Amino acid sequence: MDTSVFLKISFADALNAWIESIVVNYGDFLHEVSAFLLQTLLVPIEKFLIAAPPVAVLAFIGVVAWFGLRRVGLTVAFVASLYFIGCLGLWEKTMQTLAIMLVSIILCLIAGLPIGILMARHRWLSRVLTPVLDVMQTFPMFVYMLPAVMLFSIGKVPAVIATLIYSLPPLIRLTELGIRQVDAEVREAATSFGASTWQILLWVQLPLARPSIMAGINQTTMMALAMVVVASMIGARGLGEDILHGLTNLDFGKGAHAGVAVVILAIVIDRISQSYGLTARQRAALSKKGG
Amino acid sequence: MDTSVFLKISFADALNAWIESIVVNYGDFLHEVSAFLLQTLLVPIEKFLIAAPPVAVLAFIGVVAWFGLRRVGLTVAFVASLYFIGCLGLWEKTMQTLAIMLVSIILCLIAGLPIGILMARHRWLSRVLTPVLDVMQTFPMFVYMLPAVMLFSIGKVPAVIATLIYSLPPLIRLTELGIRQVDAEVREAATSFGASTWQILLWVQLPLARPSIMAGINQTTMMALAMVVVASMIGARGLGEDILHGLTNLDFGKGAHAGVAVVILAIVIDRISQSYGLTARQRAALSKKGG
Amino acid sequence: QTKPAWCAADKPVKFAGITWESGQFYTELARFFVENGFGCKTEIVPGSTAVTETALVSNDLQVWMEQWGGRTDIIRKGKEAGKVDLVGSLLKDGTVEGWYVPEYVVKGDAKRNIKAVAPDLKSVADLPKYKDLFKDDEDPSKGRFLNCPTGWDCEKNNNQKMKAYKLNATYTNFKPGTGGALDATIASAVERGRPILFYYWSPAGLMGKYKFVQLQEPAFNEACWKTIFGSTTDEACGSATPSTNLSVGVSTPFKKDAPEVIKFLSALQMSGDQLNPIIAEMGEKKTPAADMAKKFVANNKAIWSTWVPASMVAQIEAKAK
Amino acid sequence: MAAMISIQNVYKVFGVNAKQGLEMVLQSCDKRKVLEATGCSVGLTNVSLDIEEGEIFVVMGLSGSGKSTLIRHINRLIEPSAGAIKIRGKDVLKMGDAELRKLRQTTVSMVFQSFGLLPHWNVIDNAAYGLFVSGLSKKAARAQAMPWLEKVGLADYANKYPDELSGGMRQRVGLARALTVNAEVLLMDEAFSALDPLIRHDMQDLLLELQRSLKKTIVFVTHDLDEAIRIGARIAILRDGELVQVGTPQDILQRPANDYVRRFVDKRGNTEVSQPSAEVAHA
Amino acid sequence: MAAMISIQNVYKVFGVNAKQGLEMVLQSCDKRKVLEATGCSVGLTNVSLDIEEGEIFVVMGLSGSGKSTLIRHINRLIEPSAGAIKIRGKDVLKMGDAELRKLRQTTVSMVFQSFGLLPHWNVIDNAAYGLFVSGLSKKAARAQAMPWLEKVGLADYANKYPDELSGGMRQRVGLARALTVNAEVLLMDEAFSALDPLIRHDMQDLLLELQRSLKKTIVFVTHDLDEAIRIGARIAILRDGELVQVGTPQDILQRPANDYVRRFVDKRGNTEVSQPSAEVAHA
Ligand SMILES: Nc1ncnc2c1ncn2[C@@H]1O[C@H](COP(=O)(O)OP(=O)(O)OP(=O)(O)O)[C@@H](O)[C@H]1O
Ligand SMILES: Nc1ncnc2c1ncn2[C@@H]1O[C@H](COP(=O)(O)OP(=O)(O)OP(=O)(O)O)[C@@H](O)[C@H]1O
Ligand SMILES: [Mg+2]
Ligand SMILES: [Mg+2]
Repeated sequence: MDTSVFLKISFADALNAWIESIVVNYGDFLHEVSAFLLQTLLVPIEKFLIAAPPVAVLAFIGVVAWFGLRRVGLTVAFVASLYFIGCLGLWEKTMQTLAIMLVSIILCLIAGLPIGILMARHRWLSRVLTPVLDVMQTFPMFVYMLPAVMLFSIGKVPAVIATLIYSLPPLIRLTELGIRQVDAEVREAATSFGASTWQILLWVQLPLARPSIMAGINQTTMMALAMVVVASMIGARGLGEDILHGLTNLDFGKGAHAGVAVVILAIVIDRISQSYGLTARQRAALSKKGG
Repeated sequence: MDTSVFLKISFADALNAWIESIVVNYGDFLHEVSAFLLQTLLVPIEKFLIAAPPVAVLAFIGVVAWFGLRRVGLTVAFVASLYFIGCLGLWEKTMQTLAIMLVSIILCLIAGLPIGILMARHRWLSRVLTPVLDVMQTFPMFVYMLPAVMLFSIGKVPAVIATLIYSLPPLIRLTELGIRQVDAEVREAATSFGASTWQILLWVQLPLARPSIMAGINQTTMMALAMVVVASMIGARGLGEDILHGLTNLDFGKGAHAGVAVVILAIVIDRISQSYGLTARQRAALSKKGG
Repeated sequence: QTKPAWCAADKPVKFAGITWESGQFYTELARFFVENGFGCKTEIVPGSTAVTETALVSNDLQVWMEQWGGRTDIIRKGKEAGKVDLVGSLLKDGTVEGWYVPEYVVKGDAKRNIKAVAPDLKSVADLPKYKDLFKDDEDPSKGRFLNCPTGWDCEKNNNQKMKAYKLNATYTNFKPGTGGALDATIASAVERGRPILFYYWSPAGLMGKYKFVQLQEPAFNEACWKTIFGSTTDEACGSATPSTNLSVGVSTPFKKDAPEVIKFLSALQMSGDQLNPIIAEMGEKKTPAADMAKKFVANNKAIWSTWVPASMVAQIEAKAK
Repeated sequence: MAAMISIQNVYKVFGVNAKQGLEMVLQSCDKRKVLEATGCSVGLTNVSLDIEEGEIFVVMGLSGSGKSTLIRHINRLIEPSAGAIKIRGKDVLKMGDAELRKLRQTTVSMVFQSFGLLPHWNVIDNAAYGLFVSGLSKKAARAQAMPWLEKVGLADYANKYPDELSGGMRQRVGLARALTVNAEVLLMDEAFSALDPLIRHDMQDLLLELQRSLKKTIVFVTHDLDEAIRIGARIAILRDGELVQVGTPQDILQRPANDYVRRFVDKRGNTEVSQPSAEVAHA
Repeated sequence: MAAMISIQNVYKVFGVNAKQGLEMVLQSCDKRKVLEATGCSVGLTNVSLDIEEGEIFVVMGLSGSGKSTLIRHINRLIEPSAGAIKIRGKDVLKMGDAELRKLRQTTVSMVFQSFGLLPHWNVIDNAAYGLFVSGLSKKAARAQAMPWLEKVGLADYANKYPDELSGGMRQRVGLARALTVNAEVLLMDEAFSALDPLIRHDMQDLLLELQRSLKKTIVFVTHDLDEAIRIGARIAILRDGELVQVGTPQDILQRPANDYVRRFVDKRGNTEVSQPSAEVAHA
């Protein structure tokens, strides 16, 4: 292979110098921001989840699941699987992971839905942001992991940032897709009664884009949970620790325990969140079928 | 926190023993399978891409892009970005990565579309496979990565396996979603003329599910490219190496070079594959707009 | 016993969470003393090596046990910038690094019915003859040498050694990417009784688990080592890797504010004979590192009492019960 | 000889509790009661009909009385809750997949009330759809469909997509699609409802011509009594899923079976104002 | 006093090359030529109309002649390519967002040819949609919509979803939705096309009643000449986007402006067979 056709270009040194200067100039400030977020948001949630008696947490999740699913069987199955995680001795680590995941997923929803909606509305925004989403999903986080740690200190904050960057795009994309697919005739009829942009959004676009958006939420949940190990690589405590440990010590069993816990967490979070996205009609049909 | 409510359960030792016995009993066979795949599929593609003169590869990609996109500007931009990767001195590594990614993405398409279609058709299959997809997406690959290495030897084969496991689910899910969303009235009318299942699929369901399926292909591409580093973690050569190298040597610049190459690769693959998914009507509209 | 200034300011001493066994043991051992002897709060922060090392440089972590004499650039650069320091010598005889094959490759294993396939393989110079034995699946015309994980110093050293031993024509220099992948490959080969050629080091869990034979290399030679370590010259000449010091990485601010702890860490030392059974037990019985550390303290007063001020011994002894 | 289409004691109840609903219907509860009690809509109640070869059979009735449901049963787009449907003596419900496909391809074609066009295909391809299905090459199918597009007046719009057409134009595409396949039986569900009087008249002529020259059997749902009388050999009148009367236009006009039919045909040309009838209030 | 609705020299050309198409139309090329040359469909050509307060104004014409396009301009669902639309003297095209919303909420409501129901809402919520939009509480809106559902005969189906209804029932939901908001102007695009004669007659009565007692202005698109004559104060006839004649039913019937109109009204009760006319072949 002859690569002589290529010019020689490198921005590596410039980039290194730039990051260094950012760290020097803003590192302290960002560390403080990070500490603030930790103290006000992440640590309290985690503390609360860990301090609460497992039975209370299980009961709470059971109630939430039941209200969403309205199926006794499934609810029991979910609570039992979470109990099973406890039996594996991973309760505390699961709560630590859950805290980070809840925060990440909720932040994804808060950011992703509006961005997706705006992208569906404005072609130019979609043009501008689509490549950004591509970069978010494919630029390897192992590259920016260390700069993130240098800027935000090791631990939960860069973990949440990395999780957000990685798991936000599918929600945005599928929200945009869903809204774009809404039948033009229905939209026209809805407009003809003088509905405001908001009313159209809430009564027509979002409900009709529902399957697509729910798929987006599902994917975001899955991606976030897939980041558990990376989160532990940048210092967030939780199930990822055990997996890393299993990895370096050829102890699959230990890793698999934690892996099973991650999967259970993912499925429980996903099914519960999906169940709250059911329409009244689907809910009625469900409760008629499953007793 | 009092975790005394939990029974003590552990399957770690049993699992470790089980994996060990699999390695002992089937390891040789699987290593041979793996060597066979390497020799017949992965290595030839890689060798071909590396041996071909970069100009030829660039020209080929340019032609493929042009036929899909029918826009001179975009085609030139894509070829220029790939040329830029060469300028960063990453041509060979990019071709190595490209080889693995092409194989993975094509395998994903071959497996994902039919599975998604079948899941849309059969509720029971959907019920059975959905949790499997959840597990594929969330069971941390850092857990099964090493068993995979033990079974299939280190290098490209377990890298492709891991990439497949991780990037297949979005395509399946979105194919299923798209087909399920096809308007029942249109489907009924199409059936009423005696169309076979295949005809309905090819003429009605797939085209109408197109936006959703294309979103699935997009996500699968993105996920696959996001696995570049993991692939290198288990010994697949390519851009991931540079990223790992940058990581352990605090050389963001080097990692960023490779990261940029990954992003360019992702965007080029995605845009070209998406362009081949355009309908005749969209294509006509495009060629009328962009000269 | 007064608290070190660092701890008196109510700042926790954050230890890097190390994932391999010896590192975990050292970390827990040091924590035991820092908590119970010096009255500090401690934490373990998990993370990949690169991340925790970066955090050490920026004083987000304070202690990184079991540093391989700066195996990576991160610590080296941090040291140059005066942000971290390496103190102590955890292992009496230092570390061993080299090129290995499983013992059965040379000697056979009667119990598993494995014949010695390379009874004459003694040194790296013999390797070209055995290239078919260590066949590379991706390029079957060559043998495969499993290098050290990508990016570590040892990887770069081995690249040079490949040149020095003139193996590039007969062997591929296969980089396993991560330590885990290297371990898995070795373990798989050993379980299946297959020949394999790889770089490894000690202390390490795998070393206790399996029997390996180190291939001879030309004796350590200062001049040749310069063509290997930190060099990319094509005219490398062979040299065994010198034993390095297993030290403790500490952040400079911590070093300044807790000299008492630094003194302890500098004194902390074990011999290979003391450490190896501990690693082996951790690997086999999956005993948590903290339990092993406590057990060690309880049973080996003679060893650790030299690490701490005499006034602290009784207190430690009491806590270990 | 057996009738072309024979519908025998067909019942259809829609809804989750269809079983329960059917039982109520069999105990001759009326549609409204069933809806209230079970939430099920009754589509058809004990409908039996014979349609002869080569006749234009018109189905009329109030909106929601089950006309579309009835016509959909003939090519088994809907499975009845009870009863049998025979075409040329063959039980449609017992047909296997392949046989049913064959039936739909060659024997029965349909025009849908809501058009049911393929939104991603242009007009000519939509019109040729039935031929594509039967395996004709694209080119041949399009060539065969074109004359029919011309007949319905849409030749100029062959390359447009359904969303670029007016309602009546879409309906005509559906019409062309059904006519192209040259099936023996045509099911036409309000096939002319969106057409203006001129085109409608021409289309009626087209149907009559087809029936006369090619002996097509046509089942035609319409709301237009003039139309029914003009083209219908026999007219069936449905009410709440029940067949109220079947007969020639003459019969229906002159010997209405009951008050309901009388009022139905009375409206012809009747322009005086009347109060909403009880029928209407819960149709 | 200004007319309630005033449409002034409105042109509409659909398609990617609309600009080019409009130019051709302004040079008075005909619809077919424009379509051939540019691929653009001409919707309307220089249409000017005044509709007075309290009148029922009927629009007729061949399928594809621009009726739906015209009626959609009134509440600006379509922006004209050229021309002006005024409601009570106010230019609709110059209205800001808020003003336009206000207009649509309170002044103009519409029944769509293709219904345009919200598929995820049940019948009562669909009927109450316009009231929801104007900010009424859900409960109040539903309470207000219920009587209208009763009037169109769908009270029993209040909790059903559109996909559980027959075509005519869907149309009546659209009707109820438009009536509930109690707007001054009703735009009705083939609002009765899917209804049987009985219900249709009742609905016509309902409209006449509304017009009489509440002075509603109604723009009514229909294909049924009887209907047009029965309810229309004036009738406009479109052809290929051009206004051919406007006048009272009397005028239209007795003094048709040209041959086209004559044939249009001739069809009344005319049942003899005729050949497809040139008009029809490329409507
Ligand atoms: N969205 C659109 N895109 C392109 N062309 C359109 C569009 N809407 C309407 N047209 C064209 O405008 C012309 C008038 O259509 P319009 O829907 O107004 O007809 P109409 O009089 O309502 O007919 P019908 O009685 O069949 O409903 C037709 O030629 C049609 O093809
Ligand atoms: N898919 C369905 N699910 C539930 N109910 C249905 C379904 N389809 C039809 N129905 C009900 O069946 C009855 C008859 O409907 P059908 O469509 O046959 O009426 P129709 O006579 O064609 O009326 P129209 O003249 O309004 O088209 C109605 O009460 C309707 O609500
Ligand atoms: Mg019907
Ligand atoms: Mg229309």
